[in-house]
Amino acid sequence: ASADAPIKGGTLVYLEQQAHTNLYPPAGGFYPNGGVLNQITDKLTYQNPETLEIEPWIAESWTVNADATEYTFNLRPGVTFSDGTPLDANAVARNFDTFGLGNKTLKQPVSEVVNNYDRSEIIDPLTVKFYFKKPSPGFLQGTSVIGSGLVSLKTLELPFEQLGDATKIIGSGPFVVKAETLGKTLDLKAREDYNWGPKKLAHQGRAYLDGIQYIITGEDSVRIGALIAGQADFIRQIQAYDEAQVETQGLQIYAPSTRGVNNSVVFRPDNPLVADVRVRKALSLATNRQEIVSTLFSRHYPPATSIIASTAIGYVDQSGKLAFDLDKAKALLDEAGFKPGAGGVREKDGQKLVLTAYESLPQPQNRATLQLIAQQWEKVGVKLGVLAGDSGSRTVDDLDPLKTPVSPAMVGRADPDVIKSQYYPKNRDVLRQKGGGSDKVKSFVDDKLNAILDEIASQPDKEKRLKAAAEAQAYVLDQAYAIPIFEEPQAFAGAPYVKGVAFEAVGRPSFYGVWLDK
Amino acid sequence: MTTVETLSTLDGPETSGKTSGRRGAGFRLKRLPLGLVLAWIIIVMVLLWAVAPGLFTAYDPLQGVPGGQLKAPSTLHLLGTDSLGRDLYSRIVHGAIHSLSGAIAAVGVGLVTGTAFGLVAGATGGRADAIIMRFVDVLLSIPTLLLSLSIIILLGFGTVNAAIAVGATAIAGFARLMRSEVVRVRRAEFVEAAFGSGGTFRSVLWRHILPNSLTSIIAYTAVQFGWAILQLSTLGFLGYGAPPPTPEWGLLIAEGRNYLATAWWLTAAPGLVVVAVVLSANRISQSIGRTGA
Amino acid sequence: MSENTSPVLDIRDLKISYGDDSGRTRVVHDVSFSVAPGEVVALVGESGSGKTSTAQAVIGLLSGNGRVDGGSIRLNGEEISRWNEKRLRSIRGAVVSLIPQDPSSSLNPVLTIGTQVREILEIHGRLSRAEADRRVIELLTQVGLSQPELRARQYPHELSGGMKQRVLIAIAIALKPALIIADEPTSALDVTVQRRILDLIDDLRREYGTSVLLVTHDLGVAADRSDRLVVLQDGRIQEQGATADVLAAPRSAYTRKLLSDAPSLATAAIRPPVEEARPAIVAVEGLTLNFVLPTGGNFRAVDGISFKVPRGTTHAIVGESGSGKTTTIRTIAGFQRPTDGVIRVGDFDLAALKAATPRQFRRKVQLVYQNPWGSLDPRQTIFSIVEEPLLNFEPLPKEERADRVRAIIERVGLPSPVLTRRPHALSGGQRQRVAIARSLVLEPEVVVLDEAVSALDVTVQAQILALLGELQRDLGLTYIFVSHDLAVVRQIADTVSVLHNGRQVDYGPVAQVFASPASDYTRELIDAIPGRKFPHQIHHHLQTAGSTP
Amino acid sequence: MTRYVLSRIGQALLVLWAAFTLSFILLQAMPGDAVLIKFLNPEYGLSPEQIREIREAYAVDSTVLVQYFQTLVNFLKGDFGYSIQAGVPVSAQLAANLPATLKLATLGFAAAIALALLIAFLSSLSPFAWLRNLIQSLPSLFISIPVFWLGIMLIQIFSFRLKLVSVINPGPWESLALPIATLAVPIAAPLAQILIRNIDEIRTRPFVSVAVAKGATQAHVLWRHVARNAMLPALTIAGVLFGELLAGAVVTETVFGLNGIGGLTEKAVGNQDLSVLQAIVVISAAAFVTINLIVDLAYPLLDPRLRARNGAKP
Ligand SMILES: Nc1ncnc2c1ncn2[C@@H]1O[C@H](COP(=O)(O)OP(=O)(O)OP(=O)(O)O)[C@@H](O)[C@H]1O
Ligand SMILES: Nc1ncnc2c1ncn2[C@@H]1O[C@H](COP(=O)(O)OP(=O)(O)OP(=O)(O)O)[C@@H](O)[C@H]1O
Ligand SMILES: [Mg+2]
Ligand SMILES: [Mg+2]
Repeated sequence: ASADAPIKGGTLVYLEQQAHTNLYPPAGGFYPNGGVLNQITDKLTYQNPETLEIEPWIAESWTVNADATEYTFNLRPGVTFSDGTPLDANAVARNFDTFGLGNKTLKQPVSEVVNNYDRSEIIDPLTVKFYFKKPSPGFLQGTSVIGSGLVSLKTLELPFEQLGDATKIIGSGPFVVKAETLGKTLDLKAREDYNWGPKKLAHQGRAYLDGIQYIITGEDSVRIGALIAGQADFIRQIQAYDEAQVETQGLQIYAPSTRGVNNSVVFRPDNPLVADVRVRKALSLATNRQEIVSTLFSRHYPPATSIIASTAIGYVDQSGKLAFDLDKAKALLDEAGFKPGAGGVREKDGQKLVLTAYESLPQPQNRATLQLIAQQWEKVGVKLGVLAGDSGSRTVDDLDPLKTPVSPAMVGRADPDVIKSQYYPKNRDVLRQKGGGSDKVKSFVDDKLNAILDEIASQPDKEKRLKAAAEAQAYVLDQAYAIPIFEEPQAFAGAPYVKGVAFEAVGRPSFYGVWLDK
Repeated sequence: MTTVETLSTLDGPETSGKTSGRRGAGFRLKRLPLGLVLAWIIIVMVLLWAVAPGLFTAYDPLQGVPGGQLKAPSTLHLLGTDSLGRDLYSRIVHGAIHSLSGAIAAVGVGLVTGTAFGLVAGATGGRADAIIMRFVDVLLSIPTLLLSLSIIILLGFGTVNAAIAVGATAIAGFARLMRSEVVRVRRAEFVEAAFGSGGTFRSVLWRHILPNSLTSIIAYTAVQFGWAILQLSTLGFLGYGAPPPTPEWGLLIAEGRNYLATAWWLTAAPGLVVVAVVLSANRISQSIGRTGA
Repeated sequence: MSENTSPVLDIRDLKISYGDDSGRTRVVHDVSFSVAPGEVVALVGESGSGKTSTAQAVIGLLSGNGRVDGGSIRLNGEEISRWNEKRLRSIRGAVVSLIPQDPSSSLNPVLTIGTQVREILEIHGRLSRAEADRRVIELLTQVGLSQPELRARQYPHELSGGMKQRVLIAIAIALKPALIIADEPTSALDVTVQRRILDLIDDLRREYGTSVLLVTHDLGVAADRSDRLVVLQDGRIQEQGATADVLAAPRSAYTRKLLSDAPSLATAAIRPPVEEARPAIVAVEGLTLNFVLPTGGNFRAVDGISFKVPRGTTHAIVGESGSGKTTTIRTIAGFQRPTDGVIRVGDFDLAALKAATPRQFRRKVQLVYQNPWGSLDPRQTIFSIVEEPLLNFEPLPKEERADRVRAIIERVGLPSPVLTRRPHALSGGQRQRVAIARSLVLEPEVVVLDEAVSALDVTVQAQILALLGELQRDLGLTYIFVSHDLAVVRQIADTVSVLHNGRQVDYGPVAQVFASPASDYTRELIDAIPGRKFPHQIHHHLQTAGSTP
Repeated sequence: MTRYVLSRIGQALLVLWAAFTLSFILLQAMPGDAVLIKFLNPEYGLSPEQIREIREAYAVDSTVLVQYFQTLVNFLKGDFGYSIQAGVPVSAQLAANLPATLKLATLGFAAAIALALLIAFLSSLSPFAWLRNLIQSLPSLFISIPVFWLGIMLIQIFSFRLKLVSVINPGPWESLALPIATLAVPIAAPLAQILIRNIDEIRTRPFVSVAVAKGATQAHVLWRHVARNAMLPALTIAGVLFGELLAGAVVTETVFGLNGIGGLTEKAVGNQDLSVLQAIVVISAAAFVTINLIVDLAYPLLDPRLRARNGAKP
């Protein structure tokens, strides 16, 4: 067969590294969850992964008022959930009511992408309007993300703890869940009557594939081995060091960018050791991101030039602030009062400059990355201990700046809101500010930063918003709150006969247009 | 831990002594089995690695050479380098101290606690015996891995804590073996004879019961030593091992396995070292078991 | 036996050696003898003289490291010493069969008696299943087992030692072999049972005309039961000939020594009666002891026993296995609380002893066990074994302790170098001397000996008995001596209690009990003492032996 | 006899309860809790406010004692609760995982026994000393190999290099071949050691000579007389081996990506999914006490000597 005539049929065997946990759509940020939700749910809008423009999907058109507090969507007619119920204004309204407000009785949490939500209003069966308490300029993009997949009312009625069962998730997507073996396999089959893919896509109608089989395969070596041995068609999480091996076998590597905050290490300035901006700057200067990328990663992992990816909206090149200069780093540390002590570790008033960080399991080769950073910092007399704790200790210690002055961090989302998500005390609060998620923080607050972040999230004017985003990037790096390392892709590998693989804007695969050329 | 009963059957019925007396212990030294010699050589060598790693390698086990990563074995790097450009051979040599001390600590925990339990249970009998042995049953009935993982989580990650966690799961085995030994020895006539010549409970326990119960325990300890190395490496495999960049063997195997497609020696080499050490420990324990009794 | 019949078994210049890591050791040297049809040939000699090895070679059962180095073994005229396993299998059980030494461990504990008897029939494939079952019952009846159908369904542990030995005999005669090798067939059994089993073998031999190679270390048994004797020492034949001739006129010094050491053959000079006036140091009255069984209920092991032991004399307790001998003396030694009855040892009233006092009591009464191997801690040196009782009591200076240990070791006739050795480096007799030394180091008044010589060779046994006699004379010790061997009792005891099923069926001075036993049971015991076939020859020999140094 | 059985059952229940309680204490003492672990995960991007609300909804902060009795009562009622991490009822997880593990464990155990018997018999029947030594050193070798390493190597060799079996989408038997081998090897090793030692010991027993003297062949003696007696003591370690079996299952399931109790345990420990862990502890403790009970009660059936303790000697 030739590339121009897609072949229908066949089942794609997809090896996933981890089992999905919970398929409540806002939980789609977890890659395994998103990888499933992206096939079985549709979104109101479609973010073009190339242009990052928002395009129609279930919503044929929409209007936003000037201060971005009211959004009106006109829905496409004839869309149904796989249980036969209509995907109409009521369904959309209930979905966003839940995502925006949560549901305490059902223990459903609020979605991270919906800020300042107030209420919904059903104008007519195909028109729905959302009201916000404050401007929410990121909402439109928020309707396109993986966390905003639309599910049937029946699914919404289920308590949160039952949403790990994929067979209970009823969406309107091109695939439906056929069978599931908890924690092991998931079988999807194509929906024959699917006819409401994003308008601007070349492919319309039902999916080419008859089905997709997800198999949870935790071992890296088994996933790669199986792909090479022809036992699987497509795999997620392939490490940079295996890329060469995979490519020489004639297989295809996919590394879509996640377009959000770069893979970085951040500081918790509440910890006195890193409270001094000179110390943080020095450590930033001591970090050789080029060496990290060339040692551990590949061409799919571009060195960072700002705190967000170069493909992200609002990106401004900050390479000037990201120099590598050991001498300057030492000078700054001297200046800050940390003098070389016994064993080569710098100290001030008897306090040794010894920092610790927990490795982050979902990030690629994070353990090796942190160890390499530790090696680099050691050259300026700073010790970084890398911990591999259990999730409990990690979660608890991570709240305490004294225990974790340094932490790896990254998040993917193709909207400037992502910067606020990452740094704002009421959101992820990676810097651990007072009044944020941790009651262990004693004093650190950066009102200036928070003001900029507020501006990003609520400035309805696009130009001003992008300016705020640029300001945030510069400010974070001036304060050396974060040391961005590289732009993180999601790495997949597929057999050569797997055609038409597409990814949504932050790197979750979409198998709607995939076909098997064999 | 499954070797408990093996060892206690090993010196089962008292050999009548008639024939064994006639054949002296002298000739035992004449023909040392080759395997045993090899086992001792391996253990001694590994012990030397632990004590003086600098004698065996000049490379830094922690600081890698960026750009020199994932090199295949060569004369320069006997076993190649890992993803950070660290010499694998050097990491194995320097890892000996961590793995061995971990295993020793683990066995120590099991040995001390377990034998104390077993001794008290076997020597006092009655209610104390019943309570202790039921407790041992409880330890056995909780899946070992769950037990050790929980303990690690509780105590925090680290070589010592992992050792304690492994040791905790070994307690039951030691306790069972010790108790059965003590009960066996208690039945021996020489124990009654000791009481008969006016010995107090404590003096008999100390002079006769303990020393005579120890042969199997020592053999078992050697087996457990190998077992502990394996357990520690399994913990490393599951992500509960020593914190990086400690070159602990289990961690080396566990981390190396990710590179199986590109650099298989990263997991094969430490794997073979562990196999060799555990095999040697087993071989030595067998020889202890045989000469004991 | 007529001269012209060719022998069933003919052994010429047999050489056997065992290999181990250090090389091969020859244990049987140029042994030659033959067994005629229907004849019983006894192979006698001390432990380790090569009796078993010789017998095993005949049936091809030498253990893995054993080898026939030379000579010939002819069975019914055929040379079998070079046969392969397969050919040997065809004669095992069918032409030669075996009655093993220890009945209790010679039957597979997890198979029924019937199965094990039938097995030999099946292996040689002669009979159908139903026929085999019938034959099994027949055989069991033939060896004198009551209720053969029941026995066939039972497991070995449900049978007594004597019954088990009968089963083994049934297996041995199942295929009417030409030769039966009986390796110490009765040494693990009580005298009374022993006699019945030997009678049975005799009867069956007469009935089938089977020859028997009887291996034994007991000259008494050999004397009673064999037509011809072969005396082995260190793997060499010392003497062979018709039993009566050998006993009457032993040619080798070794044979003479064996004869003099065998208690069953010694018509020993009965010890002079003890004068009535002597005060009793041990007095037992109405001693009763119940064991609480794990299943609930009681088992009365000792039932109303009473006796008195005057100071400086020896009281023997005899009876078959399980009659309560050990239980009685363990109670006297304070290891068990009597259920009822009074025990007085010197000034101590055992019933009144409180928890703390037994330790003082221990200085007075010491126990010597049957098995010297088991009663010595294998990890201690002989010195610390003997020293230990001293440590338990008043602290003595180190020097003095060492002196006392050395003195007592010398006293029991051990060379001083043994002090630094451990029990495994001693012979059985030496070990028993150590045990005796340990019991004497505290200078007790009463020594209780539980079958203290039963595990020993006749020769060694004679030495230990002599030692005990000597110690009693010199130290004024009082012995309570447990034995199942009446011949020994006759030799060394002043008074005797005969136990049967926990009851005392006879009690009195030895001479009186032996001359006119009060119970049938005692009479049966006395009659069962082997070596009565040729009493006068032996008597005669003993007198000559006594005069030759 | 009934009294004995009843008291044994009583003890078993006691052990069960103690295991439940001990594990409860152990799990409670761990830092953090399932809700924290799940919802503080940055993937959810929840605000501190929301997390506080969720904690209230799950009532994770009620007192330990209340939680203990609640869990205990629920367990007695047969209600295992919900897995916080996986978002499904624990019973559903068990239903999905228990049969798989049971199958793996049973087959693995059977394979281990077969392998152990094979090793033991071959070693005792082998005519050459060097061969015997070789076979006898197999168990030591088996014990020395890390299980996960063995599993990974088996996959690499048999699936990816030799392409004999497929690990992805295998047939029903194909899927079990390698995991069973992985599980069986470390279990077979101690069994084989015990068997070899017992066989050597039993062969010196006089009844074996008697059997040979009957004219039986070596194989007949080995099978009819030696094997059964040698196997009996091995039975007593079944209970201990059971623990090994579960531990082995964790690793095997992780390596082969099989679903089962083992993998479930590992994930649940990581996430401190208490309800799941409690259920696992209770199930495995129940299995442990049951197996030991069965062994204890079955032993007399297999060994006639233990049948009638009170049977008087005739
Ligand atoms: N398997 C063996 N390996 C090495 N030496 C052996 C073996 N079996 C017997 N011997 C030695 O051979 C010699 C003769 O032993 P054998 O068993 O024939 O003596 P025995 O006269 O039957 O003694 P007992 O009266 O104690 O049964 C002894 O020195 C014994 O130690
Ligand atoms: N601890 C015990 N519990 C129950 N019954 C026992 C116990 N010890 C001994 N018996 C029983 O008491 C009886 C007498 O035993 P004892 O050991 O005194 O006999 P014995 O005459 O010394 O026999 P042997 O000559 O075999 O040593 C036997 O039937 C025995 O089974
Ligand atoms: Mg013999
Ligand atoms: Mg006795």
